[in-house]
Amino acid sequence: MNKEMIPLLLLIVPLAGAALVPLLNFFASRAVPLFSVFVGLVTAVIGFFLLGQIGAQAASFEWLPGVLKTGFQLDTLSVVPALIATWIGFLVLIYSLGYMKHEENLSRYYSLTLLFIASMIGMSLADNFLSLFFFWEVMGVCSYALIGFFYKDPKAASAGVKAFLTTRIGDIGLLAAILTIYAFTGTFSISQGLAEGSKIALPLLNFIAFGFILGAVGKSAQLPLHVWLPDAMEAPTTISALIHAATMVNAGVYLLARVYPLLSLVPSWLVVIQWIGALTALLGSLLAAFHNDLKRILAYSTISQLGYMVFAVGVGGVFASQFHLFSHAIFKALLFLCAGAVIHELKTRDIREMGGLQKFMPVTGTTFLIGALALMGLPVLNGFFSKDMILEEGLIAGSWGPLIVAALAALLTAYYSLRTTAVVFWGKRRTSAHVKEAPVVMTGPLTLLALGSLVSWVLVGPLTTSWIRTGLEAPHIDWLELLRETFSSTAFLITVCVIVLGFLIFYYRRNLGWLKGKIPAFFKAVSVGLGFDILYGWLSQQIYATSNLLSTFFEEKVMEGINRATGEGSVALSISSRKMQTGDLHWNLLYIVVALLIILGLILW
Amino acid sequence: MSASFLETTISLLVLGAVASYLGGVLFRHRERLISGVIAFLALLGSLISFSLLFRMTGASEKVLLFGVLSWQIDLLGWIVAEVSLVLGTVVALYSIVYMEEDTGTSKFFPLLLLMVLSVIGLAFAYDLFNLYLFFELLSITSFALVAFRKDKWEPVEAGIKFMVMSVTGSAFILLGISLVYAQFGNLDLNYLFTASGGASIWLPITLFLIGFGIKAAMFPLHTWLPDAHPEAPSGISAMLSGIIIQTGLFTMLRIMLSLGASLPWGEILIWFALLTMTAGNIMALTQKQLKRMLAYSSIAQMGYILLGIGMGATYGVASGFTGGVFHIITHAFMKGLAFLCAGALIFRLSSGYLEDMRGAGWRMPVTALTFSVAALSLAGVPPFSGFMSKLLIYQSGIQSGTALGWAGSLVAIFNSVLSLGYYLPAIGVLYSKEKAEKVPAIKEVPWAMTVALVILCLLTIYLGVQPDPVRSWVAQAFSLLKGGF
Amino acid sequence: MMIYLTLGFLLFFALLAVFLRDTLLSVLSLATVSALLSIAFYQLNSPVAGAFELSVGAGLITVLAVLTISFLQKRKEKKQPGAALWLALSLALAALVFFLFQALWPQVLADIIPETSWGEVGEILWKVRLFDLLPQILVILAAVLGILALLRKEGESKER
Amino acid sequence: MNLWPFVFALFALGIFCLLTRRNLIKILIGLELLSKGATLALIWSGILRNSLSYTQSLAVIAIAIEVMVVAVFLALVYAFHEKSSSLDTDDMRRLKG
Repeated sequence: MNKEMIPLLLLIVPLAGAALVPLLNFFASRAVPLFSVFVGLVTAVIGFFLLGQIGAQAASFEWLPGVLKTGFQLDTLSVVPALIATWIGFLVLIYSLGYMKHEENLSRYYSLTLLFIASMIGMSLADNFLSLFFFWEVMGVCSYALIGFFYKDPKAASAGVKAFLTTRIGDIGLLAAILTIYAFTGTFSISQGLAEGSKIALPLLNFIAFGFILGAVGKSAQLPLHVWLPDAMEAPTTISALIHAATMVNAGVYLLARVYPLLSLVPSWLVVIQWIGALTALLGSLLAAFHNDLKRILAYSTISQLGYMVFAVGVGGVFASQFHLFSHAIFKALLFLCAGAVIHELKTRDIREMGGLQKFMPVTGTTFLIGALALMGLPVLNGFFSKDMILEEGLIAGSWGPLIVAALAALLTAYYSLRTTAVVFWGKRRTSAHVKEAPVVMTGPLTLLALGSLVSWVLVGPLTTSWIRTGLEAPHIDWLELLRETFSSTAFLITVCVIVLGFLIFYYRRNLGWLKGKIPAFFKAVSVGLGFDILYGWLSQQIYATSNLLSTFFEEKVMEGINRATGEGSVALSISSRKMQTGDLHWNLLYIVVALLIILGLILW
Repeated sequence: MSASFLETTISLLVLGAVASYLGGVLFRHRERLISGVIAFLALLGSLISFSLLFRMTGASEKVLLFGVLSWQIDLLGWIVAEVSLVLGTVVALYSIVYMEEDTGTSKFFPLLLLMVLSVIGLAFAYDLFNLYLFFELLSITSFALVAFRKDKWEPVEAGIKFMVMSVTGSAFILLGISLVYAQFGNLDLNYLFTASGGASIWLPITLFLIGFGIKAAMFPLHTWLPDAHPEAPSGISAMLSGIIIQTGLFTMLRIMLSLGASLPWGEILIWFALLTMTAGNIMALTQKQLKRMLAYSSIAQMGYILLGIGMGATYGVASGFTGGVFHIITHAFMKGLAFLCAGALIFRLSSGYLEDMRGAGWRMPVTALTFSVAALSLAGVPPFSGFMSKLLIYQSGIQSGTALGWAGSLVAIFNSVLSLGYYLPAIGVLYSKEKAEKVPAIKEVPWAMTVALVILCLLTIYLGVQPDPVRSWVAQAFSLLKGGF
Repeated sequence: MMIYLTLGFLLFFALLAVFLRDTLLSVLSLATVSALLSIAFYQLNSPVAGAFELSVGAGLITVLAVLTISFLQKRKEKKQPGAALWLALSLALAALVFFLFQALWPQVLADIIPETSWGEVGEILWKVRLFDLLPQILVILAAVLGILALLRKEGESKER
Repeated sequence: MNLWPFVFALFALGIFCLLTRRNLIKILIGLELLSKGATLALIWSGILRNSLSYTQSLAVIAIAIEVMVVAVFLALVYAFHEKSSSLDTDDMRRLKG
């Protein structure tokens, strides 16, 4: 087989799968899940071959000479997200065998999932902005359709619409940026556009950077467009794991990393990116710390981790951001899938109704703990190295403000990861439901992902080796060096301090009661229940009151307004403008006279 | 050499028209079949001989046909005429089956042949008055064909409306020609191109814009189109929407390029283009009849072509002209396909209302699939051909680097999104789960019709996946132009 | 300046053709317009066009129109309100166009009308404008086919 | 001497007739007036360019075409009358919107 065709094949196989699933549904609807898993497997295997192609020249296809040449860009930056999509997609597909067993409309589910995987591959491998944007949009549509998969549930349907519309704001920014680049460099090609970017005048460059940041902010659920992601948890948990944790939300970070050469020309925007990332990280972890809905905790945690990655791009650590993206995809997918297993058994998402599940679901519990430890960044798990690298980049860049915020977020992360694990899996049992371990098709992927969380950081060597081809700077290190450097850096100290502090807060959460005497009204409440329930209530009420107000306003007034204006408005406009077609011959002839006058006026102007 | 190919083409068409009529009249009980097959064969033959002409076309060259008819052939005209021949051949094949319940088919097919011939004439005639005569030929054949089902009320009504507007436009054109003659004393477009600099020709230009604008369905002049196109037999709808209105625009383009250098006709076209596409799309949104919806969509698509040509003329961006004419080509195939599919549905369902077509896609898979391709392509979804040509048009606006150019492109992009608002529901109706009353009893249309659909569908996909040879021909054709020729 | 008189009459009959309530009479007025136009052509030294206009315009078209009217037996037109306004508007429009035309297009006024003969016109028609012959024949062919199609007998075509 | 006013007057009358008269025969008269205006313009342009024979030959062809158009139009009118028993354009309002 021609090696150049590997990326093309990688794109075509899941696409063809997506197209064949509805057909197959006609003949043998029961074979659909297995067929999809098979397609996923083939994709993953081809993806494996892609690893050897990094840096290779891939087939490119001149679609419209001089206008649009599309092809594949194979460097580490683009291959890693594509591989995450194929492999995690494959695991999620296997997991779906068990998880989605009793749902209806399975062909739609599998078809959209495969289409999503294909578009994620297409997005990250695209070597021109136009196809990037096209796949970006397809991803948005898939996400919208999958969030609203349980469309009979009005909450799910409205969450889908919300996600679609919110991310659309970002897309407009992205499109504007792409078109502006095109207008001034005359090319859609990413590498050429970036290379010629420095020729663009600064004000326009500012505009372009703003457009890209807006696009990334929308897709990666950053402040202030993060509102859609928690709501998107109405999707099946598999989809949350695949789209809203491991792949699609990374697209924004990927985009920022991809256009980093342009962004670095306008340093003021880099500062903005740092602050956006740091604040998002803090907000996400804060909300995650006080929430009781398991999936929403994970969603907020995703938002917070994405904030880290954006922060990393802002301080110039493009490699660190991508490394964290890679680690995060693994452990967050793991956490989501564990959560899915729990929710599947208990039929509830409220963590206060869980507890003591470790005994009944040992595999799920253990793997969840590994995921949580990786999330908080405990040494020798993959999250530790990548997060550490990000903090180190922040130290090097010397941007203290955002860095402190990010460290604070890390502290909260340590706290809430432990809290969630403890509340769900340890302690007393608070449910009477009959609980048993998930089937092997579900625990299998969990084990694999947990293994990944433990050891995936070893891959840092090959990653940095090929990174050089992206044209971005990065240290050239293998895993031994990574170990040594990490454990001897200042950032390591920060990480450790932060984690220990987080541990301490968690461990002594009951002993914090002495504060009660000092601020009785506040901490009387803290002693109740798990200790932080009331704090949660108060804080979340405060935060939610504002954010809810904002989001309600946004959703019901602005979005609804836009929806109305475009939907009903255009229909009303259509009906009224159709009156122009009177059907009367004389009116038609009058239009001729009117046009005559208009053209005379225009010509003689 | 090139003259002999053209002579073959023309004589095949003319003799084919006569033979088709005589054959139909002589074998009365097999009227449709004899007449249709003769017409199809004549079209096929002329298509082949006309395609052979391609190798010989480059920069414009005068040829004398049959020792009398003087034409000037160039690549641009060849492209337009070739499109009309391809579409005409497919339509003839389709109509052999489609017209099975109609009388008078021995007149239908000759008129179709003459219509195709008139497009060839308009593509190559270089003398204004000669152009006018071919334009009249185009008009008269289309009146007769629109009102062909004269046993029903609506086609006749549509025919009368079409005719009154069109004849008014022709009178304007004739007056414009007189004014041009009064000014220059010559009607040769090549001569006019060299002589027209600085002369005040605003009135003839205005009259030409109106006269050809009526045929090209520019916004306030479009009112005949939504009546005439849906009421014509579906094959003719495909011809009208696919190539005839574009020919009106193409003729206008030739004349403007030769005559209008001193006037801002390009900018006028841009303004009218924006109006045309927006009005067409908005009015299509709430249509209940499939063919009427497609007719409004033709108006919108004419807006795109006008926009591209306007951009090319105003700002001198090559991709504007290329995109405009490339959109003529892609639109001919995809809109022709859409109308033929609509015809196939009506053929089985005897109703043109979208409501009655619910779920028909499950019973007529080929028709519905090809219709979906056509509709997606019309909406400008990659990788179909409509996307390619629209992309060129957007590009021209952005390349111009002016506020109007940008605004034009943005409006065009917005319109493309707006148009999804009626194409997607139409596809959705065909594939709906619940079926309309008559749907369960129908089956796929006969093979001659599906072959026609599949040919156009493949062309639509091919031009999307591999737009290049054709697009570069168009670009080359424009680079060869000097004035209108 | 007999030509102005002829054309003045022509305009008068054109007005009649537009305003007469009886369609038969207005068709006859149109025939008069044609006849006057052919006289004007004659005065303008263009006898060939005059002859054609007289035979075809005044003769054939009138015959066709009268035949149609007598077939259809519908002679009275409904009264139109506000006609004066429309007339004023169209004339004002034409006057505007004409004024602009005069103002913006300085032209040579030819007071000497060239002499032409039948032979000369025929020669041009058959030599210089020979390439108009094919489209002309085709237009006639198309018109004949169209009329045949539109006036064909019987047959109910089904909804299509 | 200038005949353009007459040309424009004929056009104005023709358009006026098309805009206001609601009888199909009157519509025909309006179209005819437009054509006659155009023919007159052809002849007059020949006089202006001192090449009357040339424009006469054009006028002859234009008149022939005009007749064909009128014939087709009358056939359409006849077909319409067959369906509606009316020549009134007010009845021609089935197609709209």
